[in-house]
Amino acid sequence: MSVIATPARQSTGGISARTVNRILIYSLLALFALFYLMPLFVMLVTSFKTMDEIQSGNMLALPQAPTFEPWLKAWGETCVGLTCAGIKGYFWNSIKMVVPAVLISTLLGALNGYVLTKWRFRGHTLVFGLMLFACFIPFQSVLLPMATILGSLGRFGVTLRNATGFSFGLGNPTVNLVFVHVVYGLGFTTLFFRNYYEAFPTELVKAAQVDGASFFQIFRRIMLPNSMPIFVVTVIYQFTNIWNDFLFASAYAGTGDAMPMTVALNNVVNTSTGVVEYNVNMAAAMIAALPTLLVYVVAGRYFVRGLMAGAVKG
Amino acid sequence: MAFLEIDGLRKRFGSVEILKGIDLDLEKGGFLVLVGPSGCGKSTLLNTIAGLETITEGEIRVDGRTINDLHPSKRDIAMVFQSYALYPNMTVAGNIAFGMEMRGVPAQERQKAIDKVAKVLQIGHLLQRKPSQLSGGQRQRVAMGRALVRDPKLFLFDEPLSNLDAKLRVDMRIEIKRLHATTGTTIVYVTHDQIEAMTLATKIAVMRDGEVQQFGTPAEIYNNPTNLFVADFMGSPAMNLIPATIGGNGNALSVVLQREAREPISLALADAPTGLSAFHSKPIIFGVRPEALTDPEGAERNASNIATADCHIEVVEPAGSDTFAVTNLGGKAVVARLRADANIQPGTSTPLAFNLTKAVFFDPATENRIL
Amino acid sequence: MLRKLLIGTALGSGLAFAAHAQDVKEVEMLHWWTSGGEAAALNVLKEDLAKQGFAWKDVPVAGGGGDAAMTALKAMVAAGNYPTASQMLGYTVLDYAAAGVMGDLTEAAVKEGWDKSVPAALQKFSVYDGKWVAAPVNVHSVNWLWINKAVMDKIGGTEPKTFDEFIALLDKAKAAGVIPLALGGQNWQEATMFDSVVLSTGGPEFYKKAFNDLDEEQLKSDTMKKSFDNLAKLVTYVDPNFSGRDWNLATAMVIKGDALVQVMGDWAKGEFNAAKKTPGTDFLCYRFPGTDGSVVYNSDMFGMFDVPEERKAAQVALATATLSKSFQSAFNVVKGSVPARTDVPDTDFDACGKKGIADLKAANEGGTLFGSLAQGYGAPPAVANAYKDVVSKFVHGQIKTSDEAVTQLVNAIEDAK
Amino acid sequence: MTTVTTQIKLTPEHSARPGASMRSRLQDALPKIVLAPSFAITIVFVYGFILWTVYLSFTNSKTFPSYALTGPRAYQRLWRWTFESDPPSSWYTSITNMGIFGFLYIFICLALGLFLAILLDQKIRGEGVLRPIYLYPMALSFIVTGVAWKWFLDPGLGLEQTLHQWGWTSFHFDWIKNKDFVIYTVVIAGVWQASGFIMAMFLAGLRGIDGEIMKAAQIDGATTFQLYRRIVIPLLRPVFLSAFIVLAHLAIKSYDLVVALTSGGPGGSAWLPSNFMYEYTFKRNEMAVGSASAVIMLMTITAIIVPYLYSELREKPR
Repeated sequence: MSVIATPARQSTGGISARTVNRILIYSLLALFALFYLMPLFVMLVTSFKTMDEIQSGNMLALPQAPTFEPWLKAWGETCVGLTCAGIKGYFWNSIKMVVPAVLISTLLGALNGYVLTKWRFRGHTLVFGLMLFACFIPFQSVLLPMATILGSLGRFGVTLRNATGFSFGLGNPTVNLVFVHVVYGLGFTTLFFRNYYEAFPTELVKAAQVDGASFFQIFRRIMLPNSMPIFVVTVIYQFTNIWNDFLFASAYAGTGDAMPMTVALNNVVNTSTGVVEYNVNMAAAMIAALPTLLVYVVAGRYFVRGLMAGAVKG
Repeated sequence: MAFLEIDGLRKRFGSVEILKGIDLDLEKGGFLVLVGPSGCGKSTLLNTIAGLETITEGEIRVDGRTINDLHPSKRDIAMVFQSYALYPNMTVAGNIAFGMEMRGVPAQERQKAIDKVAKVLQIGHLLQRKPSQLSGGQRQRVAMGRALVRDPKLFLFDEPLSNLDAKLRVDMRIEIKRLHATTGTTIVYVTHDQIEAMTLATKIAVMRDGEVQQFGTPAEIYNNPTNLFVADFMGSPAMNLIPATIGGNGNALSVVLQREAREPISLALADAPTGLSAFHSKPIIFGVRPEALTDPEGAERNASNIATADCHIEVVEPAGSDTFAVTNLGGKAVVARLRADANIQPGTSTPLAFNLTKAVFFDPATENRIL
Repeated sequence: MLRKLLIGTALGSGLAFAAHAQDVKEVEMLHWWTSGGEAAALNVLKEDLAKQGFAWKDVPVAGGGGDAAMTALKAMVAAGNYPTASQMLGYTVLDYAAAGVMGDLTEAAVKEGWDKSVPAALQKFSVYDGKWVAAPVNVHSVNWLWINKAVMDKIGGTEPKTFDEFIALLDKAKAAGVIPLALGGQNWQEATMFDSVVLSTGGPEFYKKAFNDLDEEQLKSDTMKKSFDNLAKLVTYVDPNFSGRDWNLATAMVIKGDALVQVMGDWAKGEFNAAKKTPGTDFLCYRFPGTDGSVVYNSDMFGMFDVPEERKAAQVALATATLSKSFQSAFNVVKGSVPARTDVPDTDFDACGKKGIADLKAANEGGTLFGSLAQGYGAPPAVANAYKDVVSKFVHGQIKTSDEAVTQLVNAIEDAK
Repeated sequence: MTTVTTQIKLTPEHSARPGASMRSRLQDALPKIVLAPSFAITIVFVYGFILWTVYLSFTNSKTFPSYALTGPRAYQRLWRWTFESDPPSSWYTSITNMGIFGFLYIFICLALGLFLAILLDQKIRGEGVLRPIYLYPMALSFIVTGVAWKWFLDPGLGLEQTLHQWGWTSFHFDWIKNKDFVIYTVVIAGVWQASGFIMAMFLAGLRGIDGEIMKAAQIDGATTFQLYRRIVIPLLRPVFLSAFIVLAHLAIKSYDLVVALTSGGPGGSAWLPSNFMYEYTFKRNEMAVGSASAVIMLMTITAIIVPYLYSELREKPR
């Protein structure tokens, strides 16, 4: 066997052994790319098909007569509950909830990481450990107690409004969602920044102290400007998670004027009567996913770089 | 009254005591080097002077004023760090000016100060670069510039040269020395490199395990180490520390060194320290620096007490300016420093001159010098 | 940027609240009717209210046949933000009423005569402690067969009157190469079908004792065992891909003629309507063989919450509009169900609807109107879901024999009580 | 010379400037003040709620929380269900599925992530295109991709049917309809979603390895395989640990995955503990049982995570 095998290997050997190797690597990579792209491909082709074609044809086939109709319908016409104005309006709802939630949780995470690495005090590991473990709490089990507290805050908001004419956002569903996502995002953002700042040279902080910078000046002028990589990672992570959250969104902001994208999408997609308009559903799903997709594609390169910069380290 | 005074300084982390009562002082314009192996507490001591770490007990005074509780920026100090600690997001100019910016110095004055410092350190062409675009030596200069621009009462250096290659290190060492000479500022300098300590300091504090082992001028430290640790740590090549016993009688004590497969050497001591008589027939550690152990021709002419003994040479290391010879005494490799042209072969026996005026003796139990 | 956003939302909420001082002319309505015919049907109500000057604040939460909506409701109630009304099912209404969060519509009920027109079986769920807490929207009936007429004609089948005839009919379809039985392999669909099987196998008395009174003797009887055997027989007629299928896809199989029959509640008719099919010519609706004369029902209700005084008027308007004859007729024609009050004229209904109305009336009077256990009208959710577990495990083979199924059923129900 | 401890700050020269002393004390406390809100929030909204859940698990709470303690009945039921394997109780199914799913999901994600990262690290042209392709599934919620996966795995619509149309009629892939295999389809979809993210972590780890170590190993005559097995993979240990944490928390929180893909699977055969908890708390109105299952989940997480946290945080004492 080996007698035959050796010359056979040599015939492909020499300069081409490397070539064979490269071809193998590239085909494997391409194969996996197909695996990862498949659901996206199915969704994409389906969203351009007519209903007739979906029912009669193969799900993997390209559309025979591509149509933008489903996309237009999903964007501007499809019904979310009893309101039939498409999902476009819910974009803004999600954005005005996601942006503050991401920024606040990231900023707090950065501050926490800064304190936990550069201003250590006795018991800092315990504090960090406790905050980190918080990442693991199943959200289903906090749904009700959290609702109770949000309700009390809301009633306090009403009292405040009666007293001062201003509720400070208490009781507002968007503010509630921002609060919830900040609370349950803190563990992760703190983890990310703490690991990053752990490797961040402490001497810079000392130098800045000698230079007369205060606690916050050091944070703003020294730490933050040098935190870009981890900032990107944290923002991507938080943005995706909060944008995609359905549980909290449906429980705390199901009402029409604050309803985030995922709840609206769920109301479009998750129906069990009538002919399911798969093409519209897929188009709606794609539209709802665009921001997160965009974030990953645009910032993907920085993502790996950011992970390199410290999030990966224990 | 000294310019910098440190009294009974203690620092504890929980139950671990890192600084165990430090007392130091430094005259104005002095250059104090804190030297010791890593973990000896020298950097912590520097940080407490800077105000970057709190102290548990004791007092630090600069120019008569207690600064224990002052914020680092209020202590009128400047610090150069081992990693230079240049702010990566700012240009060189921004780095140099950051401290002034924090103090609210107007932009025009800042610019003037930057220009002045840039001239002194010859870094004018680098001002608009980011630290990542600089070489190691350039970063070092910028870090010094950042300290210089503050014109502080006290300069603190935390192992500033340890990240440079050998040649640059020598250059920068001279640069710092010159800077000290021209500006006349008071400097506290941390290093683990005893050559830096010897060359730069006006005062050296040798530290170990949170305690100052010896505090004095470089010459005192070098010639009169108070204990085994200081003797061993300072000097390169290190002092030969040879286990020996004290022989002889009454007024004429001698030190007896064991040799391999030969009868011991006995060196008569002319003016032995008074404490040594108590160690008669007892083991001691005999300390002699390599330059005090030479070929008889190269021995110091006016030394009062030179003893010569035949030694078996094991290794010869010509180093250009000198030749080092290694022999074995008291079970230890002993280095002798001979003239460069000394004609000596490994494997042969040759007479070596012990300059006993420079010799020191230690009690092996306490490790302290016998005086 | 951040600060602006925060202040913006805070301001917005402040203003929104500051607006209402007196009566709030708005109903806030939580529901899971988000699609197709159901949403269209609900729109009728929205427009009725709009005519009276009440705005409709929609809180739709689709998914899981109301599961997601009920979770949202629980959160809203925990927070103390009760909606004006919520779509609810059976025992859930009673649970919320027991928790003291439901409103009181008795005044309107007396005025409108709901006591007399709504079947007593429904009032069990809409009245708690003598107070009206919910407005029933419709009555669905579970024990129906939905048959593709073209396929029926092709195989020469006739209406099956007994379970054995039903099996014979399914055999015919099988021989003709059609999928005999369209089933969605989700636990509630399997259990819904089993409701009918039990009624057919054991008769009305047995069904009531077993599935409404949860009488252990009946639950472990041979009749129950036989019911499981019959279920097992039926399952042999489904296609291999039935597992996990949505019910409307199963209905679509019948509509398209891929399958002969589906055992499903009358909401399936909404699908036939949406596909522009006519009863009698395109499809047939028969009672599940052996269950004629009895109705296994479930009902969508609008639970009315204990809202602040200024929102009461809108709530009463909503409840009154819901139970108005015109809405009951218009809504149920679209939805496929029958009106929740027995005095609504059946003129607008199709043949199946007319039969449904007549059957409901007869069953109401004859005492053969039973709550569906699968749909949460036979027993509280813990029991109902335990029941669904057992049926589903039996269908999918985790439980292998009818003996075992009966034992499991008794244990599960006992455990969940 | 008197020694003055820093704790006693009211030496005369200090009390002369009380304002400055106040301010400096504030400065000292500032880091803690900054951290305090986050910490307080965590204590209340995580640990407070955990305690609340533990409390509820000892009551007979049904639809709504009830606060009268009635003993460990919920745990007794779970304990009994733990051993009901034939027919499997929902709890038994959930925890065995968690075992299967947890192990395979974490193992395959780690293996595939590492494998892809190593491939991508071979100086691949087009890495910029491939990387987002592997990464993007993490960006999408399963509300979005669940339908596509459901179709793809459905024998009547997806892969099986497609291959039949292309002529391979003997091909069978009906795991999603099979009670014994449905959990593996959940693994497939889960791996699809998370492995790209893990790949990115490994890729970052690989890029962070000192190139000289690799060169040294090559000079020592290590083959590529040996190089990775003996040198690179051991060096990636911290990445493995971080990835494990990420995957463990995703696995334990996997809920949407099961619902969107299988609606619970045939006869509830695809349930995971989070599905069990949700079902019992919200659908079956057995809040005590739901709470008890949540407590058991948390205890399991604690048993896995706390040793890791302890070792990680203890390694760098300072």
